[in-house]
Amino acid sequence: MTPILSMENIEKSFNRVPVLEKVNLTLNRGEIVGLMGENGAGKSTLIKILCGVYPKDGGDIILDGKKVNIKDAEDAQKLGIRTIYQELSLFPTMTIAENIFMHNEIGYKNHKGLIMPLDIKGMNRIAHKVLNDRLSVDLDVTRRIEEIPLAQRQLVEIARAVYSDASIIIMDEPTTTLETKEKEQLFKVMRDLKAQGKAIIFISHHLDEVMSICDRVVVLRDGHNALDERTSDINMNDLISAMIGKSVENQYPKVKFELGGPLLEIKNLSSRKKYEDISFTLHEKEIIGIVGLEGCGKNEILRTLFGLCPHDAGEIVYKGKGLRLHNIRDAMNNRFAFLPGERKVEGIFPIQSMAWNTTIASMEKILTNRLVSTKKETAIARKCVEDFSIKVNTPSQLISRMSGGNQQKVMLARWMQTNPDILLLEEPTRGIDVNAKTEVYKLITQYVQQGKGVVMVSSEEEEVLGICDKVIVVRNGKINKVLDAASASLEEIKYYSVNDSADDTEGASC
Amino acid sequence: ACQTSNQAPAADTPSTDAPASDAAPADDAAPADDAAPADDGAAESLAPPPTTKEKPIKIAFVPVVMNTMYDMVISGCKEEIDRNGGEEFAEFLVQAPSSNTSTIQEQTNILENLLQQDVDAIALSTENEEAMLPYIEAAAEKGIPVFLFNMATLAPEDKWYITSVGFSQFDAGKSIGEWVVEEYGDTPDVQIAVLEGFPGVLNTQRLEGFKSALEGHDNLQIVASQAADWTREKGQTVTENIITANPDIDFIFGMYDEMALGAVAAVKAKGMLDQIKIAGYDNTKDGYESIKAGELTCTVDTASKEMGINIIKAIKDYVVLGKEVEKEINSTLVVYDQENIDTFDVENYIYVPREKVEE
Amino acid sequence: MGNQVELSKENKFAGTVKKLLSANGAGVVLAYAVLVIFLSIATPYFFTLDNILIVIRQAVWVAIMGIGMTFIIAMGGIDLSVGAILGICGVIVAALIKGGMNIYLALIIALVAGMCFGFINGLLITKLRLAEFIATLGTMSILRGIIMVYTQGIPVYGLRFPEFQFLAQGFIGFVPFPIIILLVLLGIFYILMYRTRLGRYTLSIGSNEDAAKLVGINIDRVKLTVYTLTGLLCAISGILLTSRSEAAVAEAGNGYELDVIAATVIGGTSMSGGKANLVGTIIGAILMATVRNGLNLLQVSPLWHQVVIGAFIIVAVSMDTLSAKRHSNQ
Amino acid sequence: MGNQVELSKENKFAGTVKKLLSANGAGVVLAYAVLVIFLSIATPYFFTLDNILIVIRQAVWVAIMGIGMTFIIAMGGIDLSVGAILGICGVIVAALIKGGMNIYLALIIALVAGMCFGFINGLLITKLRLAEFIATLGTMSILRGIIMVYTQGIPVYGLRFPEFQFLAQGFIGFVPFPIIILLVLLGIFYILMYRTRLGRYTLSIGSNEDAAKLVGINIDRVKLTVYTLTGLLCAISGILLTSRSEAAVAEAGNGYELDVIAATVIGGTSMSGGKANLVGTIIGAILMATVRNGLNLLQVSPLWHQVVIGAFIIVAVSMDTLSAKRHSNQ
Ligand SMILES: Nc1ncnc2c1ncn2[C@@H]1O[C@H](COP(=O)(O)OP(=O)(O)OP(=O)(O)O)[C@@H](O)[C@H]1O
Ligand SMILES: Nc1ncnc2c1ncn2[C@@H]1O[C@H](COP(=O)(O)OP(=O)(O)OP(=O)(O)O)[C@@H](O)[C@H]1O
Ligand SMILES: [Mg+2]
Ligand SMILES: [Mg+2]
Repeated sequence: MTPILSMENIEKSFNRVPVLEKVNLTLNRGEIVGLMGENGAGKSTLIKILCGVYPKDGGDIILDGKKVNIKDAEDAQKLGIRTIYQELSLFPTMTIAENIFMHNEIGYKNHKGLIMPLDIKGMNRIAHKVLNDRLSVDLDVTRRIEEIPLAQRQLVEIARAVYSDASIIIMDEPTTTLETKEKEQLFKVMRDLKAQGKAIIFISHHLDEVMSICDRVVVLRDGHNALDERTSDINMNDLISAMIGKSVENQYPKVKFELGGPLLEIKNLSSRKKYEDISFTLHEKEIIGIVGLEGCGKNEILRTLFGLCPHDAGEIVYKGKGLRLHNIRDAMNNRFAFLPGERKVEGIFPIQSMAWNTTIASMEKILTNRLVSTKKETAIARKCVEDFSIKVNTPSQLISRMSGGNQQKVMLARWMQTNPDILLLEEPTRGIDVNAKTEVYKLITQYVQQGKGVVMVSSEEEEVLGICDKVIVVRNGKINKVLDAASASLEEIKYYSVNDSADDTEGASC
Repeated sequence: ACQTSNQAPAADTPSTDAPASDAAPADDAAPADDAAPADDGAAESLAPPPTTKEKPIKIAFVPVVMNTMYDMVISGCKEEIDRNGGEEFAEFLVQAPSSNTSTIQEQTNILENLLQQDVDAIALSTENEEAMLPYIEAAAEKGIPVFLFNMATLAPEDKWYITSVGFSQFDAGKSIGEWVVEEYGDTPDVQIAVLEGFPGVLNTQRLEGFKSALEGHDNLQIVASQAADWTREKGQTVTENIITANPDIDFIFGMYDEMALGAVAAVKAKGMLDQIKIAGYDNTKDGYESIKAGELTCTVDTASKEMGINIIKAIKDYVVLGKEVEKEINSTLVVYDQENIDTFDVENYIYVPREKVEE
Repeated sequence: MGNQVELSKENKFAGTVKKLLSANGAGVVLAYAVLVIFLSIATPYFFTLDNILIVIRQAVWVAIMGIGMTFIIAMGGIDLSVGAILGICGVIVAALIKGGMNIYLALIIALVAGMCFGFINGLLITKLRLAEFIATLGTMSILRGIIMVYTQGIPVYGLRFPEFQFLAQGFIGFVPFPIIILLVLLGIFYILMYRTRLGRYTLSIGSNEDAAKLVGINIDRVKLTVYTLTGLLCAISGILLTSRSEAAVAEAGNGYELDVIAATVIGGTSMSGGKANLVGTIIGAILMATVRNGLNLLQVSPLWHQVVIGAFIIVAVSMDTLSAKRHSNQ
Repeated sequence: MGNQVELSKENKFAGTVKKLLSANGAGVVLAYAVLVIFLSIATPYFFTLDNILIVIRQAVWVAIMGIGMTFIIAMGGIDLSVGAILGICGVIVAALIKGGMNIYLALIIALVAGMCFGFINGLLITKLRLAEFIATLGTMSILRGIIMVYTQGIPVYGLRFPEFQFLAQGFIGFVPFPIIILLVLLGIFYILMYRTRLGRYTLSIGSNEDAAKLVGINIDRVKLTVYTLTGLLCAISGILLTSRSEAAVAEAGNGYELDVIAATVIGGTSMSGGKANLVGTIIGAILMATVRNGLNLLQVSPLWHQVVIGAFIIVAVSMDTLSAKRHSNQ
């Protein structure tokens, strides 16, 4: 049987820097292939070539045994290729249903022209059905994207790819913002699609996900093929060493410090409709993780601490003094730092350089006599490149030309530069590869050691358990359970995310 | 790029476009392309007949735009109304387009709105009478007499207006030309530059008039003719450029005082004021003072205030006294230079309340 | 409007008033209501059927171009050349009719010409990748220049043909014919905007152009179509304006671009793209005409008109913003 | 420019020409070069020191406002009121001096007034959250109206005071004083743009406003500052223009907004924000003045001027886009 897709000897370079060198990738009907590699290995570039976003410099793309020439996204779509991009590509002012059916509309007549009358009711109905039946979420499909949280946006993006007649579906890190439950839904959908004979390319930095869902895995390393094996024939260590050339012993280098005094005390904080009666204390040298299902209010709690969401009751006490957080500057003046979850929308300055992006939040560090010193700027940027093992040609490279994971590292570096006393993180390691994650955890650990505190929201329970001291499980806007990370288990987190702790006694008795 | 512009110069020039003033240089020479004198149409006039309305009457005054020149016309109107008894004689409504929009469309809107109200007479100045014909006609049909003023041309089809008050743009341009002929006589090789406004009837007539006077004098040569958009600033810029290309220029005609004053500034900056003579048009207040200061050489007074007085006189005759009026009423044109500038009455620039005169 | 309809499903139980106030473009309705009440009290001439129809008819030219501008602004663009296209199409139809051509043929040629000019805008924007503002500023200047070169500033007049006059001066029953044209166009473009791919793609480009490209929408084609249609609408406006005054003047539609944009934004279409309110645009155009009508009826000194209109634009748009803000803050 | 400096480090070995052609705003240099060569051949009067200085001086007013516009456009905004602020500040300074006030005091008051008008723009944009286009369209209309109301369309003239005349008419050596003012302002604002917080924050906002907010940039403060500074620059232009013609005319600066925006975009500052090219803006302004100078020198019929200028804008901007495209495609 000929493979549905085969990419042969693909080459690509940007500004004469080679990014892909003679890369091969094949894909069969009814197969899920994992595409893995370090940040900047070339994964996104490879699939963007397949989707017509970038032209390739060399090599062939063969679909169903026929060589094809994909000039733009429209071509790719006509050839039955649908993609979930690493950076979300939704239409914020449009409704969920409109997004799901974008460029795939249903009309009363079936023609391709711009003027075809649309069956709006029908599309709303189907959109709801797709989300409900296949992804098990019940959303009002007439809401606009800008009104729904990040994880739901990711689901919409998935639904868009799922609801199409595409024969090849590409998913570039679709799981980064999904909670366990939604991830499982996604995997179920992927298996369904596979059963229908569709082929999927799945990119993720989570080895376990790849090992469990994929039939085969292709590893890229520095733009070369490093491995192409059936998942049943290899183990995680093989994968890791193919990716980075060595093995990682301890993914979570947690060091438990003696906690210092209370740094930040949250007392009975409430915000209408979002969360209520939240109380906890962050100590010096402590890392607190907040987890919970999507929409439980965890992000709003974190954003309140940065002055981004107003709260209408309760108190925030910082270093013994009451704190009023009306806006971001109140928070920043108190040396709070906040890493937003949606990198592309809220994080990067796309047409500015990596150095610029690194130093923008801490400009006083690069000023000499109130004037910007390019020297200082470059020095800081270079140091960050080292510390965070960022892959970039020069600090003057535009950040939008860096890979997703490397952009994320720049975001982290940006905030570490501000020497914050309190670090508020949303999905801190979103899209960062296995190896670099360990580096990041080490940096965070070193940082709290100096008597600072971290509050993070993450959809990765392993990560939370691995590096936090305390895990707060939020459910329906209330603290449902506080767990000690050292003794808690993944199951406990999952359990308290969906069940009220008040039911504990019953639960235990059964 | 991009001229949007609005109000132009005072003299009747509405900016972007050119308006108009009256037409008909009746007597001599072919005027510009279409300044058709409408005299002979009088017989078949479709204008509403003269009336003998009770005072006070309601007069709507619709200029092309609000500017210095129309301001002087308004002064003339008001003074004449004063003479006739002020508010007991007439209520005087001024409605002009605001800038920024096309004056034609705004004026048609204004006319449409006016036809809704009970006015007794409309005094209208417009850049393009042709585009207003349906409204002038509608007014006539409603029995509201329309008095045109300051029109550069009159459409031959226009049988609905009562009279056209103003002056001849062609003659005014010509009078400057005549001044030049007299001044330079047979001096050989006199180089002349012209600062034009935006293209349009107004521009064409002034220029044609000017040129007609130079005809037959081969020593007087127009070596440059460039648009300066009716404004002082452009007048200055364009003059700088013209002098660069024509360093031996002797005479500059700015077809509106503002442009001429721009030319004065440019020439003065070059220190060439004693070499180059500059003529303006309209005798604006600033132009007048520049002549007194010995900088601007001459200008033609277009007697805007007299126009206003003539408008009210015509309205009074037609609407109140029930008399027919001439189809065309022109004010007198005088060219002022250093020699006769002192004879000009500066009261002409401002509104001076007048004593009531008994008829 | 499309959004409003859909929003209403969301909070089915919220009071109608709140819904209205929170909706995109609600400010314009509010501003219009306040203005109408004020003018009705202030002058007896205002609230008569005659005057209302006159005002609407005065708004027609801007409203028709506003339909196109709504598409363009919703797509994240802008078009400064609408007034110039109106002007040149008016001159074209007048010159052809005057030259003895069959009126209907002349109309068709003018409409096609309008589409061509719009198409050229589209080409500059999609093929040369010029910023909309600059591309259309350039065409505005060129077209205005061409009008000048052709007419020498002298109007083309004398178009007293009943069929042609009827277009802008005719009535069907007591309703002026141009208002009927406006309503028909609104109907067609309403469907285009909210019920066809074209509208969706227009909004999607305004909402997130990169994403639109990634999902395979042929952005250039959509932009070309929208600019071409806008050219067509400008041509219609130009023809109507010529028919109204039975003459085509060189400066017709000068400065209209700003009125059209103001009407569109007052109507609730956001300059940042991705949202459109076609009905709002029409109300916005009527609102602007009403302000001018009111200034005339109230005998406000012409010197003050610009001040009032400028202030009015700011107030009308802020009403919208403020009501939207209140909505989003709660 | 900031970007250029950095780019050059990146590919140190690339040839200078290629670098130049690929840089943001290179088109303007190319366009200018072509134009200068053409005019030098076409007319002997063009390439003389005198004429070059005259042209630059003619560009000064637009160039100075262009400095402010570069900040605003780089911030993702637009300002249609620059011409009106210029006009009103000119009237203010003229009226005060005419009224007998000390010249320097009058200058200061006019400058402060310019800043206030800019500040008001900023307030409308930040506090009422109006779209820049609409807010500044409103203030443009209001300010123009106020000028009309105040002057009744009559120029304020007769400002024959040597100190005041010197501002626009004076020379230092053979260099006209306004050119010196322009260079000083360029120097100051160059440093502001590329070397200070304000510049970085301006570009950050233009690049991604949401992200700018989250890194703690006080967006309202930056916008207020930029609009206020632009107001100041317009006031300087207004004062110079008044000094030049020794009179303040009601319609001074009318339509300048479009020239200023065109100069800025021709100079390589992108309308989509995040990039600025101050030097390019100055060259853009000179380019526009050169085209007009050339039209005069070559005795081109006034009817054709608008066509030529419109076409020129399109060509100049496309050169930039095309060279940028070639660069990014490789
Ligand atoms: N548009 C571009 N211009 C220049 N360089 C680019 C561009 N896009 C990507 N690169 C470079 O290509 C390399 C591969 O990037 P790519 O996005 O394919 O990595 P990736 O494997 O998807 O990484 P990640 O896991 O971080 O998403 C990176 O080093 C990046 O700097
Ligand atoms: N967070 C900010 N957001 C916006 N603008 C800022 C911010 N911080 C500084 N600026 C701008 O940069 C200028 C220089 O800042 P800098 O801190 O060097 O000076 P400063 O006199 O200490 O000002 P401040 O005390 O307000 O920070 C400030 O005056 C202000 O205009
Ligand atoms: Mg990637
Ligand atoms: Mg400081």
